[in-house]
Amino acid sequence: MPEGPAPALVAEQFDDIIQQRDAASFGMWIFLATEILFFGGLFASYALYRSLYPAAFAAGSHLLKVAYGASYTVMLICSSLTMAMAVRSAQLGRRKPLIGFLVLTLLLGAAFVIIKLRWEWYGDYLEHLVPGVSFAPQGEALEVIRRFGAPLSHVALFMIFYFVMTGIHALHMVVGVGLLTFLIIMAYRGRFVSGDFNTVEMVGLYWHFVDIVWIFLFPLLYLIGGRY
Amino acid sequence: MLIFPLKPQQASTFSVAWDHLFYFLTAITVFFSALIFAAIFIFAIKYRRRSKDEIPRQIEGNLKLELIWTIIPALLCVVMFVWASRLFIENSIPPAASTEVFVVAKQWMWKVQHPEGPREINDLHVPVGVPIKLTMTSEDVIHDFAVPAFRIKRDVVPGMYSTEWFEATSTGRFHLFCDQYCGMGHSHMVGWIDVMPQDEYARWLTSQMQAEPMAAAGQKLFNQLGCDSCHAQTGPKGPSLRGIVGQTIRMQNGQTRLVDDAFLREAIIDPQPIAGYPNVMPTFQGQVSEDQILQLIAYIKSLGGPPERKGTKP
Amino acid sequence: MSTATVEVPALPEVHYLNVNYGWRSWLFTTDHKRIAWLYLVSITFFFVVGGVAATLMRLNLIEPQGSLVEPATYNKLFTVHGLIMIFFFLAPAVPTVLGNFAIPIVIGARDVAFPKLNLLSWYLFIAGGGVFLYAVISGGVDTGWTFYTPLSTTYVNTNVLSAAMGIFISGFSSILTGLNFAVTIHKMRAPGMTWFRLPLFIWSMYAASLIFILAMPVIAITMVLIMLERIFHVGIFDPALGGDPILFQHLFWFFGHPEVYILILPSMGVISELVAAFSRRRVFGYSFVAFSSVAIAVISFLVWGHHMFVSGQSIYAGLVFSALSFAVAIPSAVKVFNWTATMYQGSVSYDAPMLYALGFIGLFTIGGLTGLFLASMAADIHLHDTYFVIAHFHYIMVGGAVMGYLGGLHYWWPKMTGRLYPETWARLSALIIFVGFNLTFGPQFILGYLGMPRRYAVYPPEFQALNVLSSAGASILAVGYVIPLIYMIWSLRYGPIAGPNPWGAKGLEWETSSPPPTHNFHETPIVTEEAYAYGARQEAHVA
Amino acid sequence: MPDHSLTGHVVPSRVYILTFVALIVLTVLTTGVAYIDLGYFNTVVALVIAVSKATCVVLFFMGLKYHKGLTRIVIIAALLWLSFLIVLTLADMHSRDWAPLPQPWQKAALSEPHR
Repeated sequence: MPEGPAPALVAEQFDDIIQQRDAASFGMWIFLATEILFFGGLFASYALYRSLYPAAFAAGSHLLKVAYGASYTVMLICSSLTMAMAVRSAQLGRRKPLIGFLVLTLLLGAAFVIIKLRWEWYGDYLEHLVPGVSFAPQGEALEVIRRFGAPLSHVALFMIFYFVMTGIHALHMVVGVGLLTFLIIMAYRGRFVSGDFNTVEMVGLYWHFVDIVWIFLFPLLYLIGGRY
Repeated sequence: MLIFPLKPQQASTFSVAWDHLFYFLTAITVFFSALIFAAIFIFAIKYRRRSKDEIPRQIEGNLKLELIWTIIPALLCVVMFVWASRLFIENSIPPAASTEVFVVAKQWMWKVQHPEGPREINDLHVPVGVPIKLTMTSEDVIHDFAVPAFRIKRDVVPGMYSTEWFEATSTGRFHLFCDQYCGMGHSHMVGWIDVMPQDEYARWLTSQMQAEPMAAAGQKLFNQLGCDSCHAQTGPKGPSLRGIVGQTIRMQNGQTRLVDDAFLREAIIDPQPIAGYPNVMPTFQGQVSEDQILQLIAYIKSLGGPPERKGTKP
Repeated sequence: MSTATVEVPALPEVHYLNVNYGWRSWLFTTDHKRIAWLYLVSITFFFVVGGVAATLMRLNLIEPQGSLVEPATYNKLFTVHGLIMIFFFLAPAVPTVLGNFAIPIVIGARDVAFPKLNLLSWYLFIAGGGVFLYAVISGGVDTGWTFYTPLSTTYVNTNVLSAAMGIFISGFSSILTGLNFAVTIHKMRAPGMTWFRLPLFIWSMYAASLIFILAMPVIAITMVLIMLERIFHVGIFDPALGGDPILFQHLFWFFGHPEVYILILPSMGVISELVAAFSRRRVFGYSFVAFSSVAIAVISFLVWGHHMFVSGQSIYAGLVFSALSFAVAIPSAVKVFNWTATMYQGSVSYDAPMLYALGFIGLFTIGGLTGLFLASMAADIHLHDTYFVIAHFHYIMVGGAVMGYLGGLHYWWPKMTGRLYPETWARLSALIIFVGFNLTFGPQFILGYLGMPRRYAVYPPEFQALNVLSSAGASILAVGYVIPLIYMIWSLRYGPIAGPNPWGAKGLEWETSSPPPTHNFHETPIVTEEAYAYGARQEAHVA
Repeated sequence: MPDHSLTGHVVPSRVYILTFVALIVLTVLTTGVAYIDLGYFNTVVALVIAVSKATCVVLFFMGLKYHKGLTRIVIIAALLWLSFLIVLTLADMHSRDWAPLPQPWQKAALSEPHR
């Protein structure tokens, strides 16, 4: 049996903890490549329809509130910072900062999901902007659509992409929040601080990836079409 | 005498050209398959294992051979690509002088309209020796208009017009198949193409003349739906449609669009504001069927094309 | 009831099969070899289900007006046949059974990189399969395996939702398997096992893993869009609401064409092993065969539009896709030539796996060459969506992928079980499969040329003779598939003891005991020679 | 190559803070630019900023700067494949009207059928 610094932490198929960490992080990067293509199907469809119906997509983006999009972006960037710091704490074997940073990340992520569902989506629902559930823009929204001369069905198409893309993103956030909860519990029990930080690192990679998806969703959904 | 045919009927100009390509591809397939099969057989027998512990001489590989069997297939592929692509393009572009016939597909039937008026279901009468251009659309799912004897096939997609053309070279009755799976009745969505001598076809057309020509039906519809209140002549609400087909017009959002069949269909179903006119035209989606849209288009086209100066070719 | 061969060694005392017993030791195992067995049993089950559907279809087509079922039922049969065979039999067949069993042993590892993930893949596979079977039982699904919109989203009333859900879940099973293999091949190789010492099976499994990783997520998201459109009636693919049905075809075939190479690449890898082992020769042009796998994996992603030449796709896009489709033919041709050349001046034996390999090379050649017809834009006009296409892809998938799977299964069976199957029966069934296969699908080339459309429950009477011929061939083919099922089960108990290396083959897997111990090797092997080094040690062959 | 020490590569927190500041600045920038009319360039600028932000996250937060070779290939491959999907799909959609199909009003102009 190979000699490792902490043999109990090395799974039996690996020679040592470094091979294990290498394999884990490489596996995670491959998983992220899969995720890129998973979101990619949506981005490709979005690109197609946006190029076909520019006016409707511009009108659609005016139905969303930039303030939401911008504050989500800031929240996610903050959470990425705290996540990176959490991984760093685990690398250095510092248990208390690790738990602290993980909890911060969790709070920011949870806030994102809650604000999105409770206020933004619910608001859209009240304004009848949810295709397939209740889509009948009224008042100001209708005026905006008129101003762009966009047919309602094409604006609905934009709203579908908005809900599907942000919905799947939010689903990833929920999974991330679950993973963070698990990490916090394990860290509380003293794991991750004796060279076995690769679980934290992998969740970190996932979390940053979800952040990157939002970095693209924000301009594509909220800003495009011009706010001038 | 075989109990099954080995070759489909050959009944259009394209089917002749197509068969030549097919024979070429078949020859290549037979040659290389025979080569590989023969090599396998010969090697398997000649180099069979003669003793249990036999270890043959080892050969690493041979760069020259590798290059040969990379480059020769590559060159053959270039030949196939060029030949097949040229033929495809030829098959995609109907001659300008074709007679137009309109096809609307729905689950599970083919509806055909001739510009002169006759309408048919699961049957298409055409004259021999005349290029026919089919303008096709679907009312529901994707279908496919395929005539094996003509070697033609094209998907019929809802929401857009697809075209295909043929020139029949012999008279007779030929199968029409729906080749794109379209639901429960897919295999019942079949029909016939009746290719007739030209004089007989003319007689057939006149015998069907109780039907009114598509353009006339379209004009009636045009007035019924009230299109004429804005589009009879250029007014504050909309442009006159006289001579609009083939023009390039400017939309309110700055795009320019060519007025063709597809544009006219979109303008009826999903109107977009044109530069210089208010955004007041309602949609006619649900009020007109695909057949009726084709009649309206036929009427608008009968109002003439763009002014002469547009045509650059003498 | 072992036979009276005297010099054959006994089974090792402790191996992965007898190390512990009970259902827990199987259902919660993380041993890649046991997981391979879990997959073997499950995909055999799915193969039987898909095969029954095919049998019913062929029976129905004996008469032009349909001799057995209503068109609605027929439509469900071909949908179920296609979906099961592609997603629940062919895609997992070689990777999850032979790949799971052999990859770690062949590269000299104790297990795959993520054994728990490997087990999770199997559970996802079973979950996906279960949901799909629910769809089949609760009314079936009749969209065709391609789920073309707007038919699948708006017009059919069958159980598209659960079918799509089943595909979605099993897609993740494949993704995780591909991920696991890619990491294993990168990070877990034994000391001295460099990339160019890897057996070619590993190269092609690696190429297939890349496709799993990059293509499966696209079909997953496409299935999500189908489900959303069905539930909420939104217009992503619905032309009436501004959507574009052809976009669906792009998304579907972006996955769909690479998927075909997922099915065939692993089998190509198996064939490289078989041809080398039974000719006792290093594969001719090793590096060309290795890189052709990678080339196929990459180019396969750029050719999807050749499924759409007559769909209304732009002519210009069609030209690009056609040219690239020809480009993907060349690495495949290189492989065939190199396999054939490997036999030249070799020491060719006629063991059953080799018969399957020879069958593969012949049938794959025909399947590949007829693919050129469909890559030629003009030729595709007439042949598209006819039985010519059916015949072509069955030559690739059944003549190619299934032959490779069966060949590989026979080759590694002694390693998996420690016992040999009855050789005469095995050779006989290989022969029956070859004959039955050609009789089934050969006539379909002519049917397609004559213009018979695919997915027709009833057809014009002039096509009957060829259909009867095809159905007759199918019954021979069915016999050919049942025989191995019987003798393989028989051999589990009564087969002669195989010994570590019954074929006298090279490779790390033949240096450990049959069946191997749980961690594959008693001590980590160190690799000092290239793959297929048959000339290196004359005494290598152990009887 | 990946780090072979027990703690892996530990990045100074200064790097993380700077990355964070850059991301916030770019977020403010992209939001601000959206209110200025640049025509087509609004889209271009928005995408360029998004790509720079993503690059910052990948290089520093995710530590790709400290991984060489393999990991980079994985990510580059995924992006390349994504571009295959987007470019070829859009290329089809936008070149459909290029085919020189004769229109009915040209009938008079071209009398000889093209064969």
